[in-house]
Amino acid sequence: MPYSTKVMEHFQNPRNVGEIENPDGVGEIGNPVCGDIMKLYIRVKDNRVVDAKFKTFGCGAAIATSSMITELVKNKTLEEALKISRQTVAEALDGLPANKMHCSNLAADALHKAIEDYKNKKKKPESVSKRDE
Amino acid sequence: MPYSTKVMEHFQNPRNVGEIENPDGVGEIGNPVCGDIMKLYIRVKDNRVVDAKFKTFGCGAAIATSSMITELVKNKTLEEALKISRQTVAEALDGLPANKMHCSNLAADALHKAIEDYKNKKKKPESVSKRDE
Amino acid sequence: MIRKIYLDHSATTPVHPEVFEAMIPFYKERFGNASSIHLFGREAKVALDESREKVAGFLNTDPLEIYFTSGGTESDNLAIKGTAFANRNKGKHIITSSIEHHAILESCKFLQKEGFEVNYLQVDKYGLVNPDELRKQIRKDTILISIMHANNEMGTIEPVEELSRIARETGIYFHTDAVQSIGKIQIDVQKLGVDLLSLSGHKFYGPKGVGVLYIRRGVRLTPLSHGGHHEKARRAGTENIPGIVGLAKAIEIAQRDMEKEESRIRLLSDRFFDKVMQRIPDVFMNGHPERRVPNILNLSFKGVEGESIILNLDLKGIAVASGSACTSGSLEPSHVLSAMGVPPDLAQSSIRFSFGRSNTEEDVDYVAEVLPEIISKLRKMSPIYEQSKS
Amino acid sequence: MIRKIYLDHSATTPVHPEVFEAMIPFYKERFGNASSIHLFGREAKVALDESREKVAGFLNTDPLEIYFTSGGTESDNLAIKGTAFANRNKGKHIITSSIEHHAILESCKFLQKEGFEVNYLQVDKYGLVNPDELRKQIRKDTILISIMHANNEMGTIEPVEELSRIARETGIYFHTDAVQSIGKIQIDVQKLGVDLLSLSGHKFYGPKGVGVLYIRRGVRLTPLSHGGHHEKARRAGTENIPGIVGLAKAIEIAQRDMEKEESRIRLLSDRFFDKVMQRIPDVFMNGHPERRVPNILNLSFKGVEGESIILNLDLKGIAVASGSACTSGSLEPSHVLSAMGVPPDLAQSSIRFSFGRSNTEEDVDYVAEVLPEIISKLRKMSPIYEQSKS
Ligand SMILES: Cc1ncc(COP(=O)(O)O)c(C=O)c1O
Ligand SMILES: Cc1ncc(COP(=O)(O)O)c(C=O)c1O
Repeated sequence: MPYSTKVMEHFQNPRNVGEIENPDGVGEIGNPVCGDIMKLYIRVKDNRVVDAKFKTFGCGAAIATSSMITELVKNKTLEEALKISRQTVAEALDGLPANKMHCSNLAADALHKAIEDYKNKKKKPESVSKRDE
Repeated sequence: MPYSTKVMEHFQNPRNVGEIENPDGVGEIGNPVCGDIMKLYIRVKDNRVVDAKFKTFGCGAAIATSSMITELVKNKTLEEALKISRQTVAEALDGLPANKMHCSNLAADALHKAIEDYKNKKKKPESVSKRDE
Repeated sequence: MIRKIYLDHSATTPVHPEVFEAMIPFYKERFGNASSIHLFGREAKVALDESREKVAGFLNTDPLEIYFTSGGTESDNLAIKGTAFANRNKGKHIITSSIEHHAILESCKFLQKEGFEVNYLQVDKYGLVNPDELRKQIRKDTILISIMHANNEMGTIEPVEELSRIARETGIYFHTDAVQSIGKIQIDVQKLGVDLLSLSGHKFYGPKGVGVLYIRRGVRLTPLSHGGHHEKARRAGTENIPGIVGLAKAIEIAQRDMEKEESRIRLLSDRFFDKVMQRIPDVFMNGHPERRVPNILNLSFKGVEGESIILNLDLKGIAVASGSACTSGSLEPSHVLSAMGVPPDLAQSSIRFSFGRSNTEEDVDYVAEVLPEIISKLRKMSPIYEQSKS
Repeated sequence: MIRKIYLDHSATTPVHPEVFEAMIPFYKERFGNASSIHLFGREAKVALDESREKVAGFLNTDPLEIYFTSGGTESDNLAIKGTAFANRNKGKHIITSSIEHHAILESCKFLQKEGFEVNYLQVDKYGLVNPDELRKQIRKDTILISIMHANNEMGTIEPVEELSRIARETGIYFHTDAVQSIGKIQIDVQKLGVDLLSLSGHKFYGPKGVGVLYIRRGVRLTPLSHGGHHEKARRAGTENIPGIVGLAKAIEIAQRDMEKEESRIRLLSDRFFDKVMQRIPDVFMNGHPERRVPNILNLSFKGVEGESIILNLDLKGIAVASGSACTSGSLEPSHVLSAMGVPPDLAQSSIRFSFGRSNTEEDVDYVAEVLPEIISKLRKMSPIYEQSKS
């Protein structure tokens, strides 16, 4: 379990914990096998992610990656944001232990889901709001 | 390999080592598997074993049992001598390690062979002396 | 300086100072090989024999039935695979429980690949095996039953006497893994009625890398380790004399101090439990409330993943374990808690506090003090704790 | 007080004082379980990783190919049975030599009962395996060749590089038991060209109860010990950290001192040999006169059984071993000497002197002094020595 200093730093002081009220996009990703569940909220303005928040149930890696991605994504255009991959997050944290690369590195997936959610909402606001009921 | 004090005493100071010239009986017993070879010489007078000597190639137990039996047998009648068993020798030595009870406890067999040899010689002196040539 | 509080005695323990003292001469001047017939060897052999007698005395049996191994895992492997291979002409069916240690479960899985059939008994919500259930699973071709004495994750003590009686009635070998019960409760192989029993040195202040398998006379068993005639040709390998001497000394100490330690540890554990329950909402105990070894306390903190608790406690110098996943390097939640019907999220949220000799009231009070803040901080971050409140 | 001279270093060695020092902290404050994720566990893990790197460095390979076991016997068992079980779909034929350690031979015998076929290569009078003979025995279904590096009874060094090359050409795994060569001669797994290699701590001033199996990447192998994910799931069981740290330290020391020790020991052995040959008639050396590890000298004293020599030397405080029978508790003469064509009585008459760190010139001079009297006394008692003189 040798986490990098950066992982431990984000784990101890996670950035952007919480929810965004009436978010423009939400990505939820959960892995019942390894037990990590992550919810990522974004606020989008002029095709840019202007705010991001998260809630995570998970191990050190899961919390640190969540925190890191909310930092990474801020002020990125949606196109840039979609380029953020699991690898990007792991590298920004100076690496993750091998057995944490998969299950606990879901932040990028959550982000992509949130953006997708945003795009869906924008395309067909009707149907989406219906689904929310 | 925990030999009793008595075994070690006989091993260090074996009694009656050697040969008897023109013995009345010789018993040789050898076990090529465990490597013990024993030669027991007896002198018989008036149906009694009056002297006994041995030569032994073998382990501590083999040497101690050889030594002990030459002591035990002296001045015994042939009938008494034939009653000396492996068990008798082992007991006289305050016991032998379990894995030594068989291969290295041949002295009684050698004694019985020597007595047999003596009896054979007495019965048919001719044929025996012929065999010796 | 940061305080260090070790609450993971079920994972391993430091060697007791008296154990260490007892081992030293066998690293130095009395270093002989117990198979050698010269003085150095005989000294080692005496130490080996004396150690075997001590262990036998503790278990209430004959030294000839005590076999030294390299640890609990080897003892378990030897018990399971050794009896299976030696008795496969009698049958190929084995019964165990679903909450055994991996050393048992993986040995059984290996045997399944080799053509054996294995039944894994279900347990109730406390982790108890049901004797009637065992009775139902027994077949004509059942050759071995293995049910652990005390569970390593939540401490529940199985009804081994009752289970072994069923095995005896039907003429089936019974093995129990007593790695977690030794030093905590009495282990008398006659009373327990078992044919095989596993121990491991490092779980009760003995050294790592040494264990015991008790094998009742007459039990047929194929060795796993072939070679010299060590351990009556049932476990080849130059005997680890310092380790064996250390294990025997640890047994001696365990026996001597058991009563006193047991009640002291029980008080510590209760005290800690009470404080935690007072201060933190939504905490659930896993395992049987009474029928368990006193040194293990397994709690699930709803909405918070285990590793994140461990790491936060670790930053405060406190060492605990989790039924979550990370300990084994795997990423599945505890098979023990799952088998007891604990839902996955609560299994992932479980922490095992295991108390031991070094722990004081101050220690547990300190932990009970820092824990609420940690849990509350993590719950604020949790997407599932809020959900369950709404 | 009686002098104590230990000339049985091939049986076992005391731990080097620096090794012992290195182990102490891991019995005491740094006692954690390497699987635990808290501080105590991480400390243990670091020690484990560092030890693995040291061993890998010595063997000239990657730490990922180093597996810790409970000793030479387990390493041998794992190598032989592990590869046999994992590759039985490819074939069931194994080749080894007739002079291997019992850990190899008995593992092979076990496999024969399980349906494998094993060829035991003959050796010449020096104990050398013939590469051409190996080549002849190879079949389409040969899956493993195991030939030891240096023999434990008479020290002969086998042509492992040449033998392994043949294995490589034919795509067969090659294992070597290097338990007796480590610390005496260089061991470089790349140069040796082996796929698996066994070591044992206690033969080179490391602790008992810990060994190593080198497993080249890609080798398929079924574990013998099932359980947790220790040692990349190839050898379950809580890691014996003090033992592993001790073994690694012993390797470090062996590497550091090898050259110096080797020549010192060679001189001691030669000096002793010369004196014995001058003073005692009818003594024969067993093993190769040059191609052998310098610390082992095996001599047969015609007409005198080995154990009786051992006991007499023991009474003078001198510890040696014999190729006779008693060491193993069996009563058959050495299978090694027999395979070399040494007649049974000479095999029973063999003594192994194995020198080591503690031995001085005074030691060997003393032994060379008391030995003639002992041999002569025993020969007077011998029914076969006289015979051979007449
Ligand atoms: C119940 C149980 N069985 C077996 C083992 C394995 O013992 P060892 O760590 O000595 O391999 C353990 C501990 O890991 C255990 O808790
Ligand atoms: C050549 C050889 N292989 C294997 C072994 C077995 O090693 P261990 O004593 O560690 O079980 C030994 C020593 O007994 C040996 O000399």
